[in-house]
Amino acid sequence: MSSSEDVPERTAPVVLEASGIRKSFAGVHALRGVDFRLRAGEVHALVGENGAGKSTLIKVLTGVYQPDDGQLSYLGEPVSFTRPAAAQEAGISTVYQEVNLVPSMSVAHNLYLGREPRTRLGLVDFRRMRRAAAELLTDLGIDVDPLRLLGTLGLGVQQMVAVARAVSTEARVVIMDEPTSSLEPREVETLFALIRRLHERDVAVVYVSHRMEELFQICDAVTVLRDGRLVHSGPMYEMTRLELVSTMLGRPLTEVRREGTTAFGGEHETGSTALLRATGLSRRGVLGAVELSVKPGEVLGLGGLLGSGRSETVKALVGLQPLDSGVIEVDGRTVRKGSPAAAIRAGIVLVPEDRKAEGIIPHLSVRENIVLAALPRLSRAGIVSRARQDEVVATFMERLRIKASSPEQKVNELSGGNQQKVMLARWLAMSPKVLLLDEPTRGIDVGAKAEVQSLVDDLAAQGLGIVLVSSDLEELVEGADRVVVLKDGSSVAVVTTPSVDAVMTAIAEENAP
Amino acid sequence: NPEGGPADPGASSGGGQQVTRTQDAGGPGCSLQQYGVEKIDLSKAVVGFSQSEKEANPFRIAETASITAEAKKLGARLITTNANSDLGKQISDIQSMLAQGAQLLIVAPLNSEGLEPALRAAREKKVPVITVDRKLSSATACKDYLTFIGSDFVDQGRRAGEAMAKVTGGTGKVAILLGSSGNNVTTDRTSGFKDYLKASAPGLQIVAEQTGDFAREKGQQVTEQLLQANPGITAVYAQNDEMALGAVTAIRSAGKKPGQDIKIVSVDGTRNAVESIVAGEMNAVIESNPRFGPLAFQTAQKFYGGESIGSTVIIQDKSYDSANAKAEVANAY
Amino acid sequence: MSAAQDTAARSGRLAGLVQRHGALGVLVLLLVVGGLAFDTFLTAYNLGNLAVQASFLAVIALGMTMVIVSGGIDLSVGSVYALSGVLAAYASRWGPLAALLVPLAVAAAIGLAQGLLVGRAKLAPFIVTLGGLLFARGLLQFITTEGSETYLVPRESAFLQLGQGTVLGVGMPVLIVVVLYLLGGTVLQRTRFGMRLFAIGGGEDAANLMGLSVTSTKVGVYVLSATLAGLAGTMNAAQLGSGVTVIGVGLELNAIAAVVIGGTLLTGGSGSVSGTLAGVALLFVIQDLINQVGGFNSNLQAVVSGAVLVTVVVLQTLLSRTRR
Amino acid sequence: MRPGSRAHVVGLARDYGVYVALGLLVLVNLVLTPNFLSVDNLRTQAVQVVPVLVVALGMALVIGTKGVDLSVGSVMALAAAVLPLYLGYGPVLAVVICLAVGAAAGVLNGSLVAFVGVQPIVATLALLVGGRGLALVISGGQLREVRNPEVRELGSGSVLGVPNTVLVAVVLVVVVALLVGRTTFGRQLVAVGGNPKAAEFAGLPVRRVLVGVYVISGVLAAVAGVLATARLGASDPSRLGELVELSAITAVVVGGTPLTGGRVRVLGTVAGAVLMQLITATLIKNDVPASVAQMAQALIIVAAVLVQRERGAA
Ligand SMILES: Nc1ncnc2c1ncn2[C@@H]1O[C@H](COP(=O)(O)OP(=O)(O)OP(=O)(O)O)[C@@H](O)[C@H]1O
Ligand SMILES: Nc1ncnc2c1ncn2[C@@H]1O[C@H](COP(=O)(O)OP(=O)(O)OP(=O)(O)O)[C@@H](O)[C@H]1O
Ligand SMILES: [Mg+2]
Ligand SMILES: [Mg+2]
Repeated sequence: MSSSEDVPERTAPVVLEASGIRKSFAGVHALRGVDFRLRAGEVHALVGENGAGKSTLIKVLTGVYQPDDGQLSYLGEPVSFTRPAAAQEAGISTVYQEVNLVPSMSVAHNLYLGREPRTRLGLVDFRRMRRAAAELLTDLGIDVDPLRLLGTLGLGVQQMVAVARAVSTEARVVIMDEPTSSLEPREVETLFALIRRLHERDVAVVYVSHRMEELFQICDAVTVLRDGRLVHSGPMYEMTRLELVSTMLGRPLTEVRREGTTAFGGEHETGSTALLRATGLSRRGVLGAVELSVKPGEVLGLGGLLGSGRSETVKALVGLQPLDSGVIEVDGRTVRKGSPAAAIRAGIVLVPEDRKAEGIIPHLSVRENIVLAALPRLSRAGIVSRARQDEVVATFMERLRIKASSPEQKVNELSGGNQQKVMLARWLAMSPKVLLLDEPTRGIDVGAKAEVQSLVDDLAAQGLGIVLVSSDLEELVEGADRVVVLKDGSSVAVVTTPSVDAVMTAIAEENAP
Repeated sequence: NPEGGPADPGASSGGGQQVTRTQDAGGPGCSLQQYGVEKIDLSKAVVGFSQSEKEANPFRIAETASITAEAKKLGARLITTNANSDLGKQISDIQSMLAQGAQLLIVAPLNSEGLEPALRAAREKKVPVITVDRKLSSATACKDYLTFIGSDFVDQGRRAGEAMAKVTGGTGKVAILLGSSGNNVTTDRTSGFKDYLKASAPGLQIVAEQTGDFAREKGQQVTEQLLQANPGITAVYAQNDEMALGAVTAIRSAGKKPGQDIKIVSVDGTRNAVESIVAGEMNAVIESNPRFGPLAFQTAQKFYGGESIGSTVIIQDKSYDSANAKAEVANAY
Repeated sequence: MSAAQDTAARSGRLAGLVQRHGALGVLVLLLVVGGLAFDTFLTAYNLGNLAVQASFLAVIALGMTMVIVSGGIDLSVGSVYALSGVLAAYASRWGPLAALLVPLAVAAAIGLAQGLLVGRAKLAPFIVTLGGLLFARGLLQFITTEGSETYLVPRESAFLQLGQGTVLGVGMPVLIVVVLYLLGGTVLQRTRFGMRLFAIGGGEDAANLMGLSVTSTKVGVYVLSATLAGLAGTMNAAQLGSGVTVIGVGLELNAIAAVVIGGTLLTGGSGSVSGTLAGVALLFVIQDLINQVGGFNSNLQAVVSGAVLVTVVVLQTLLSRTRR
Repeated sequence: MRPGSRAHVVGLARDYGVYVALGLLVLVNLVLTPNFLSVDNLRTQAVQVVPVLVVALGMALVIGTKGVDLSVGSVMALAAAVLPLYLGYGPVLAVVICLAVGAAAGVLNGSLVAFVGVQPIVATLALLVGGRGLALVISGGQLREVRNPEVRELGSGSVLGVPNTVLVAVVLVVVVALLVGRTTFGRQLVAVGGNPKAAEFAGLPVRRVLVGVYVISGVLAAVAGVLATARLGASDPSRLGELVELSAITAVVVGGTPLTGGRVRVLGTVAGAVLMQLITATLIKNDVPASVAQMAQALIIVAAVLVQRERGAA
């Protein structure tokens, strides 16, 4: 849509406007006077590094936070939303960054919570709800049983459900905070089709993503934040991808130009004997038969569609997913199954996919989160040594460029991307032999992404075996030396010279019945 | 409730067993006909006993032991239940015993009100109910229940007042250690005591009333606090022996002489308390006699024997003081 | 969706079923065993009495279920129960209606205060309702002058029917329980309010971000719980014909036990009233069986019921394992 | 945040709320209560707070893991019941056995929670009911005088004017504080409370930590039972430690440890326990009737947590 005949749209009526928004949390200034203007029918990209203030701005716009200063106006009227409910009633529906649905309830319930269809008696009409849900889901190409408990679904599906919920209301504004962070190309396409439909209905969309190519595909206008300040706002077509990146990072073009789409180098020097070998991993109803092996210095990619069992596989490798059968060996020695401790001792570690639920300990500081796993080795006779902790923490915060007011800041106060880096730090601090990364660059900005990707290269170069799960195909093929393709919980193909097409076809073939 | 201190149940069904007075609330008393039940042979009968609180203190232990012992003596089959201080449970206990075919019920009520549903059930099944140790206040004898056998708590309070006047010489500052609040034993022992002081010992001034929950530790802690707040205290009236014994330790640790600097009077008559009178650390104890077994079954036999029974049978409560403690300590429970 | 997911889903639902009806299973088992062992147990007379006695806890546990589903807890119910009984007896002098409404109003007020502290001020339910427990008990003792007065319901008052009346031989309290549980079940499973309770219990932040009115829902559920406790107390006063001051101590724990045995997770977000009803029945049946067996002294009884509680809960948890 | 700014003040109030409340209460007493500042009085309060405080220390750890231990009162009773039985073999052995009993109780609770996955409240409720019953069975429901001189000395003796029981409590406070702040166990405990799933993913020995916490709570409860018994000079299983679980939980929460787990404040807990003790003392010393006392207590508790509540940022 970002082609020139859309230019007039810049004069379309302003639906939502924020001016001079300030918001700070204990110590941190998240927003320092931001202006934001959203026009009817436009798809407005909101971009910025991790911690730039995107999510905070969104939470201010939707009544989750009250701004310390500044005004909001909606449809020309000055407003102040005191609760998210208020914003939604006004017609602003939002997909927040961390999936925010109720895991203990069914997909259908989650779609219709708060607006369940009711019978004449005012009772919830489950039959209608289920039917509506089923239609909505198939309409969005999400193949999932509406009665299934949301918590049992992969993060990707959950994200699609969240989107479905947001767009199924008669909203004038739809805000999406990194909706694609764990979506497959296929789902991304579905989502874009959806956004185009919204665009036709003259609904305004705010779109946050760290995937540059997406922005240029779908957005008309862009607003760039840096360190809580507005640094640019204007039509999308006026900017090249490089310009955008350099405005975001605040680094000169020349510096940015060097980085390609991803920061991965070429082939890795791989050892000859397998470092990690898994054979016949299976679990009734979850994993069929997964075979894979990683050599020292090799990056092995796991490909597949949503729910193909990649996360299950990597969880199984570190003993977090019970197995009915299968053998896991490191350096030829068998690792006791179903025991995370054993896996860690053997040197296999996993950076999990779901940061919020499986990663961070919210109330603890960045420091404590980083050293958590390494605590035993950082202490003598059960007494922890603060000095050794600070050493490790300092190293990794510096090496991963973790943005926090201090190591003592609570980790749940960090931006999504920075939390992800903390997770990486926790596991690198264990100096593992095999590193399993489930969506390692999920929700982290281009800069950080490049850092993480080159980090992966370095680690491989140091002789680690790495298993990479990524729903970002480009990342997958450029990063991995080989890609194992999974389907319905079984490894079905190995792509030895990975390219997007190769992997795509591998998946496609296996999909064709 | 009134309790505390080690006792040996063995001694319990034994001595100290006379009736002081029986009252007929007007009327000729209560006979089989009036109560409307058939005659049964106790030695073959199923008798139900509903205890109100855990056998976790001398009073309850002695009471249950006394009734079980007497039932065995007569060869009656005894079913026992314990309400664990839960009124609802006491009601279902009684109903459950009726369901199990109890023909005579001995009930130690948890509270002086609130047993109506159980009594109603017994009446429908024409099963006579003898209440022991606590009088039901609004229920009527010979109608809702056969008769009440037990102590008069108000009178215990009055006699405690008497004893207090005696040991203090009628003047001083008194602290009262109340039993658990909401419990009518507490209420009665308080009113009896206060009324006596008002009437006959105006020189005794009540400076504090705090609950010690009938427990020794609580009695000790409360006394410690009170002694510091008003050092002028010269006497303690504890509504059971346990709290009194707690007070003794508290007074000692405050560097005063229990029994001398501060006089102590309490109610119950447990072995420990009587022993501390002998030791000169307490001054007087009014007994609350738990040995209802013999009297209860005698009454039942008279009743089935055709005699008519008074509405209230007051069991005799001894009292111990420095004069008789040494001699009587063996009879304490 | 794949066969894998399908079976996963089905086993999920099955587990839910077992979890909800595990208590029922144990209950039936005990009834059968008890019936075979004692001919005085499975009699209409005995069960009828048990049902009436169980009805008060049942009413309280209904409210507790809803609170726990919302991820909270209400420790004040025991005291509110006792307080309402006293108030009912006291108010009965002004006629049956007063005897019914006065306690309910006071109970609701206490619930409202607690609800606001939990919902608005975001205080921990445990501590707030612990305060409620102390406060209500204190208030009770205050209006009965330290528990020395017991107010009686006039013997002819129609109010007594609420506790003593029977319809076709079934006790009034039992009928009330049946009606309340039908209503309660509908509210919890079929209304938006119920859905909100599940949502809040399952993820409060999410519920808030989804635009559900978290605060008012919480306030509502605590008012509901307190009012039901109040009703239970009122029914009890009608049954006893007086406002007894010594009841309701530790009742909250029985209620919680019943709810949990009934398969409701204390972590919130999942539960059912039918399970709770089974849980309540279970507690009373066990109690009566202990009586029927007889011979235990009171201290041993405590040990036994403790052991039974462990067994039941462990069974229950293992049955519902697949759920978590 | 700028010092002196409103946010700053609120923040302080939140972190030090319990100390503020404590200060206020002391002031009130200076006015109301005769000879409040007397050494004797302070000693009395210190001595009386010991059992609750010791129990609360363990409770704080349990609460730190999102749990709660209702069985502490019954465990106190169990310890009290067991103590006299073994005094024959010398006080040390007897006490050790009591602690072992506490540990055993902890193992039971902990296993139910960690391995079976029973909800803490209910898991420990069973022992609350059964434990006291067992204690009474052991003691035949009888209160027993404890005449053993060492035990009596432990209860009533003092060093340089500081009562022995208080010394024990102080030592325990220090130990627990170090345990929480300086040991791997302590940090892992907090992590488990903060996000059990993440802790498991990080390879922490979640179950061992949980069991450990309940064992510590059990042992501390047993210690409290021994100290209380020593002080009373009698073992009273039927009444000892009744409702102590509620006082302990209150002390912990008022002390600023959230029931939602993930944080433990040891000094706050001490302050909380002392606060509760002072409230009781104040009400008794000024001869407030039980009814009013209870209502006052309720209001003060709620007020105290209200001051230090987390402001609700979603
Ligand atoms: N609740 C909070 N308390 C304290 N600081 C916070 C809080 N929420 C956000 N911040 C801080 O505000 C800044 C902006 O955070 P925000 O989540 O808006 O970044 P973002 O642009 O969404 O980053 P990302 O792309 O990683 O999601 C960050 O420095 C973060 O540490
Ligand atoms: N589209 C779907 N429909 C139904 N269930 C799904 C779907 N996607 C995933 N699941 C379920 O979610 C669980 C987690 O899937 P998993 O995360 O392992 O897949 P994945 O390939 O890692 O996908 P994701 O990118 O979402 O992590 C699996 O049990 C799977 O059955
Ligand atoms: Mg964000
Ligand atoms: Mg995945």
